[in-house]
Amino acid sequence: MPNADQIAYNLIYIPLFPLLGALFNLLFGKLLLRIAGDRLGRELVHMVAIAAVAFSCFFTISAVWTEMHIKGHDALTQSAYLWIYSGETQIGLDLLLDHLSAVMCMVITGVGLLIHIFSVGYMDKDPDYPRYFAYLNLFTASMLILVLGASLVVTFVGWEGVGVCSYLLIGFWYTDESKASAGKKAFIMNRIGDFGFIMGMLLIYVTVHSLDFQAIADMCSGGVDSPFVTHAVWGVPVATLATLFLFLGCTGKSAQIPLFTWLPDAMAGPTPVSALIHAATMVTAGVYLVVRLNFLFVLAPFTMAVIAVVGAVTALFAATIAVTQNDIKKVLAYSTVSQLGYMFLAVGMGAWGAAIFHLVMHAFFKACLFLGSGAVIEACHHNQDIREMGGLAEKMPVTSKTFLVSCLAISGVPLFSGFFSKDEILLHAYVNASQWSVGLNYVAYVFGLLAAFCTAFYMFRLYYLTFKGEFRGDHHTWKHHVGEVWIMSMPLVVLAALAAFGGLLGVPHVLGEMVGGIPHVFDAWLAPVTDIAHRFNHSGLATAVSDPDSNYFLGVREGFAHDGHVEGTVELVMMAVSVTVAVAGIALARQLYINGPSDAAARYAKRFGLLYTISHGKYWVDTIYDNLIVRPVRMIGGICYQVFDQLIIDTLGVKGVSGTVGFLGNQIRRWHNGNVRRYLVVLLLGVVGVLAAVYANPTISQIGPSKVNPQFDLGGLRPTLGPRRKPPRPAAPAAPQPPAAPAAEGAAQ
Amino acid sequence: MSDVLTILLVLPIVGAVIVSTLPQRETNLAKGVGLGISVLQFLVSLSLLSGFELGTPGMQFETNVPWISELGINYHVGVDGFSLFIILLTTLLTPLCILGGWKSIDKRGPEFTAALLVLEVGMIGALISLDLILFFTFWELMLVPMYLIIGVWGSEQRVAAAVKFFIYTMLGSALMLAAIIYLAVAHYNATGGVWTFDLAALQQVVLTPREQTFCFWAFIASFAIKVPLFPVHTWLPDAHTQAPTPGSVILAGVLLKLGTYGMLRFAFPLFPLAAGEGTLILGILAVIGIIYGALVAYVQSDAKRLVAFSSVSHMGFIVLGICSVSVQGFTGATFQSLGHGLTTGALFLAIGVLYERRHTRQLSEFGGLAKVMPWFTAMFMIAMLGSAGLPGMVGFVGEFLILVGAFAHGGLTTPYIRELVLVGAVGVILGAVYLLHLFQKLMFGPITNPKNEHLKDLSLRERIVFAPLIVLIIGMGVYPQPFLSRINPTSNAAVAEFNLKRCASIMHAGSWADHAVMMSEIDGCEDPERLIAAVYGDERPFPWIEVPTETPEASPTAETQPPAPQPAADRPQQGAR
Amino acid sequence: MSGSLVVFYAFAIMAVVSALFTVTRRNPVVAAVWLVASFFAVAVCYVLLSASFIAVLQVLVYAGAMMVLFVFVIMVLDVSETGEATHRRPTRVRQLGYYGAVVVGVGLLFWVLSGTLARQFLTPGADLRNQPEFGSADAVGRVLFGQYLFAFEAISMLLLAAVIGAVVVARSRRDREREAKDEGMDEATREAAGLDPQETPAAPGLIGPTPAHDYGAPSAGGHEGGV
Amino acid sequence: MLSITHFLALSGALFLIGVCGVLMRRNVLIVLMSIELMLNGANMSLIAFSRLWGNHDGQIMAMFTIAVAAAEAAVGLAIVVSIFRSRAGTDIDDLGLLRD
Repeated sequence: MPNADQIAYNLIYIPLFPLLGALFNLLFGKLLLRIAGDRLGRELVHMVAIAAVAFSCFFTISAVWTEMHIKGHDALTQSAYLWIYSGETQIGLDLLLDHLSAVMCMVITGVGLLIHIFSVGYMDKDPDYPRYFAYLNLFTASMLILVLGASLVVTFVGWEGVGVCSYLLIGFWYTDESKASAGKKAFIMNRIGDFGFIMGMLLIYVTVHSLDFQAIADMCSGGVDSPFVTHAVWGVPVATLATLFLFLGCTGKSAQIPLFTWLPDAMAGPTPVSALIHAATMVTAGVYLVVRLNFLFVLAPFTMAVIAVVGAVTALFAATIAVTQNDIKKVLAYSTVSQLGYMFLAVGMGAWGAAIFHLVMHAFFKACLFLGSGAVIEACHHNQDIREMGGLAEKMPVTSKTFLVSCLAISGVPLFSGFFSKDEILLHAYVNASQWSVGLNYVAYVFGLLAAFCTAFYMFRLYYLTFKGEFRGDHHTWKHHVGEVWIMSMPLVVLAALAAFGGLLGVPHVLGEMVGGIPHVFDAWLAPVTDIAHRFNHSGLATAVSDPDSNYFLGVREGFAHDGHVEGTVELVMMAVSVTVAVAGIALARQLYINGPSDAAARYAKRFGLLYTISHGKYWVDTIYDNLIVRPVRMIGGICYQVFDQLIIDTLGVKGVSGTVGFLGNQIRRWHNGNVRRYLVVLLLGVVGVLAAVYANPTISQIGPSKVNPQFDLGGLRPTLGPRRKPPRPAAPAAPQPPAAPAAEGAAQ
Repeated sequence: MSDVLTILLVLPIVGAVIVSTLPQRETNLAKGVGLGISVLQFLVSLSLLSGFELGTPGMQFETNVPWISELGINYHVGVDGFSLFIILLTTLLTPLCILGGWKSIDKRGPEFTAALLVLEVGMIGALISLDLILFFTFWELMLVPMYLIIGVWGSEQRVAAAVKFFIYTMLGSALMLAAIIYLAVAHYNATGGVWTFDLAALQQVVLTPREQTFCFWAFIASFAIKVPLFPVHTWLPDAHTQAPTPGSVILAGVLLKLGTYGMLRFAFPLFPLAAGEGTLILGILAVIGIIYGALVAYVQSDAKRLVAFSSVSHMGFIVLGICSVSVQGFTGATFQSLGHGLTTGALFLAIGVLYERRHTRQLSEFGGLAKVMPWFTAMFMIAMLGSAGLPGMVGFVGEFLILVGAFAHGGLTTPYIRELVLVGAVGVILGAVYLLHLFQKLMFGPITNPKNEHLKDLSLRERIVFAPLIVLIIGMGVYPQPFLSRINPTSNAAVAEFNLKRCASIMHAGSWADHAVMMSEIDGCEDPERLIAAVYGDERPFPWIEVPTETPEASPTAETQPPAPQPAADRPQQGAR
Repeated sequence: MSGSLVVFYAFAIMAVVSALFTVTRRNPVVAAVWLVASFFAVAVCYVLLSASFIAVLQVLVYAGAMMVLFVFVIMVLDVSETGEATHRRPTRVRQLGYYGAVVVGVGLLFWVLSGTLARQFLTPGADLRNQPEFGSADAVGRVLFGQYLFAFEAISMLLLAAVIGAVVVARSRRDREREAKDEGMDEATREAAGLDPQETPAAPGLIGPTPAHDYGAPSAGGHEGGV
Repeated sequence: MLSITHFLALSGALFLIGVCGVLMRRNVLIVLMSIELMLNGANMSLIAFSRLWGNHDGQIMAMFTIAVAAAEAAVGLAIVVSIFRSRAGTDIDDLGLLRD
């Protein structure tokens, strides 16, 4: 449904090329390896894959360029074809590139390209080389479809597609049962989220009768008077119910409480996959979805509060787990969960721009961290335990430096990207509040600060344990250390640069003004999407604002939604607080781990024994889920099958019926002993029975000469089964004689 | 051109006769002849597709010849959107079955091929019959070859399974026959002495509520067993497990669909009043089936049995779509029938491939097959993902339409359907659970069983069998338009007709008449939906929203919205139904 | 009491009494003779019903042809005195119970029949004054060879078939043995033809019991006697 | 006054006597004769009703009955002869051929 400010553009090429690349490698990859030889084959395979993503990247850039340079147009659209339609349901395969999806596409294709390149080095020796690149390409295509979808259904296509690719890539080394199980777990948890997504779609559909984002936005434009708010399903306003369901989908995809446990397990996949899928792109799809539907979410303040709470709790929760983990990838995984929590905290507070900003920055530094860890793991012969590392900075200078930059970024050290993005989120958390959830903002802020402290601590703990001090692994590994290769270092450098300087895209207003008018480029770019005020027609917003008694309140504070006018001093104080917290975390980590695990660290662990155990045991969430959900489901299935299917229906029902029939049959068979006379007696009794029935039934026995036409006409017989239209018997039949009289007569004869 | 259907019926019979004259030893020759005939049959059936007129809801390729004219029984056949693709699915699956079972069927080949061809006649006949007696004839004709296929070429406990299958299905059809005759007699009485079993003519009879209830459930008894709905499903796992691969494929691919097809074609349109009151029960059973089938599938140790239970789960979705009596629901149900036929057919073929190699179907016997059988794994995965309803594959389109139809439009016919959808959608989760469980047990992990180390990947023959299925699974998911555009008009007409007759039934019931009348004698159904809503309540959420709003200004909703200055506190409650 | 009523009662009683004797006589030959008497009496009743042609037919076919057949068979089989076999009689109690059941059943049947029929057909009958030829061979023949021609032909075929069947069934064992030997039947075919699987030497004659290989030991065990 | 009731009563009596014979006698020959008696009873009814309605259909039916009875007697007696040859008995209780 092209809007006035949208123009058509061939967007399909963006996801098409990775898709074709995936197809090529799936179908011909093995063949190439066999025909062209291993070396050349691999070259061809990854050339195709990388070229596909590069093309896609190129098309994205050109599309964004077009978008920037055609004034008065917010978005590019393309309607590929009508996909699913029936009745009034019309689902087109429509693509939409607006400012939000432009950002996402850039991240996906850009970071994706770098990770593809990195994979060439990382997967060098893998026998399933083509399959790997095919999956990676397929993932890129799906992710692009996800962010380019112009309707919820198309987004769902990508949503599921990335889920499948994630499943395939986590279980890439499928011969290891535990890795395959991790993939399965990820897919099933995502599927639980998909249930929410589907229900959300249905609820939106019944309200709008369309799933186009544009149509939903239009329907929302009534503000609190839109049907989303005024009408309810199951007693809950549609907006609230639909967004809650959609958020369930987001928790699945973005690994939030309660569906986060799959993400740490997902580290079973190859490390570049973890970087691309489980850090930079796929897991942020939930954040993207909420931002994409921000006009709907603001109509549901309850959901917004839930999102903010879940985000804040997840951020802290995961961060506390990450503090004690010893697997380099597990630390990063929990860190990712924690950072995603930040993003949800932001969207829960209505800070859409901040959320996306953090999403992008996170994509840079977390991808860099993961790729760096990948390089380390490769170097340490696939040992991932940081207790057995140390001093690697000496052997891997590039990796250690880029890792350090990313650590500084994620910790929120000033001037690095994370500083800007995280700070913006904390600021919003502090300032934004709806009347619905008074005080929630302060709680969220404190959670965020604590998580920030933990983040700084565990990231530098990781850094020091890995790169500083003495090497603690075995001698052999140290000696045969795999050196750095340019194809793996190059992406690291690029990402580190982005992590270091990307934050300048979003310089806070107060700082920007101080320095001399550096704008918040990112906010300005996203304004058409995130500035929700223009989405609502005037009356709707006016109602909400002018009704002071309303406990219904837009999820975003009116004043903030426009340009974030917070007093400069407040903003500066907040910055100082978060910087202090970050530095404190780094300092503590340095104190304890600069030369490997110190005695002090062990002492602390002992002193806070309970806390340490809980954190180290990851709160036993997996065990709890296993015992509370997985086993009961299996047990119920077993009981259903054993008791219901086998016992009740089959044994009692089917076998019972057949057994009864068999028993009766046997009894009756005893009568059929071939004795003709006995048959005849039964026949006789039957005849008596029938005639007695005739005799006893006045209706039938009335058919006598008085009623029967002597000229018996068989053609006049009419079936008497159904009720007749006009009852053929006009008069009541004559009263039957009492049976005693003929009996006496018969006896007399 | 209109004789295509007759050709479709005659061709397999000719084939069966030719094949059955071959000596018993000539197994391969028989299969070859059967393959040729069935491929020819498929090609002939393609002319249905090319000759099918788009945008017309009614019957096409109609032939109507008197058969037993004293009772008004005609050879009346035709095709519309509901039946077209299931016929094509039948003609497609039959050659694939012969090819797929090339190796596993090694005894009595001529008989087997003949049985398969006769089965094809039965299925196609049932799908194209527009005369109830003709339908019933073909409906019963299907039983015999299937019974033989399970009973003769099945696995260890084949006889018990075959008998169970036979008894279950016979039980249902006996009731259906009674209802058919009852309906014809009612027509006879209502018209004052015209015998007919023609569907279109009987469609004009409006029975009293009690009669409708009796007839509806008699029909449903037959169809529900075939589908199979929840409490009468236990024949299915046994039949599937014991049947040879081609039998399972046909059983899952087409035979089950005839149950839902029967509901769409006969039970619902003929007795809409009873249907309107029975959909709640049907819907509950369907949803129980969705959840139950999935849960039970999860704990199976036999791969084939697992897939069989997954059929119970999937067919529940289809029934739910039919219960919604909406355009989307009907279209979705028909489309999902195709999707389920393709995906489950492919899964059964795949398990057949394994069984051919290892002669076991126990999950514990396998593991790590992805290493030795990569192509097989790929095929299996696509079929599995299609079955799980992944967008871009065939399963999603149908499932989505069913859910949308039921959730948004089902409230007029089925009360509480949104709650049912909510529970049914949980099946989406469970579907992934058991399918991934199956996939992992078979394909992933290390190769623990040394017997699996040298399993051969798909042969050329097997690839040829899988190829069309895989292409369709993906193609129909990506571009379902050719299918939807042919199904939709029929769904539209069917829903309108259903509502019209339901309205007429309500009027008729309101007159306290104690006998059936013809539709033409009832008037006052200009706006059936309004009347139905007035009588039964309209549980569709927001029925007032008619079209998607183009622009806020032009939106019809703006006018129908309640005035703004309501006390804001009770707005949510006010919106509650 | 009109003359026809007298005639009716006389012959009705005769028919019933003869019938009773028929079913109670021990000797089949005697029973057959009583049966003939009953047939004659019934024929008279037919005349009373203006069915003279049928009455003639009754005498000719029933009393004549069929009874001759009966008597002939009885003579051929030479069972006049053997009557009912005496081996393995059921117990007295069970036999009495059986007879009791039959009598009660028949009684009930008679009660029901008479009650129903008597209540419903209390009419004197059609007026045949303008139909003087009713029941004559001419009148019956017109109907028989007009409306019922096809049925008549069918019945003729039936009779023909019955005659052939009777001839086939009643052929002697010796004939069949000879035929079996000529055709060289295998064991299964012999058994199907009602012969011993193994060829029996010196087949018995036409008349008189065979060595009765299965007389004393019935093939299918567990006869429960007459009850 | 002679009415149809008389003939029906006679017909019933003959029929029932026949039934008793069939059920109570064990001699095949007498059972066959009893069957003839039953047929006679039925014939009597047919002819009586033929007279009642004043048309010949009943008589024709009776004729057919006679023909069928003749056929039945012929085949029945042939079977008796055959059985008597193989089993040397006319006691129907010994003829468990219908069993199993």
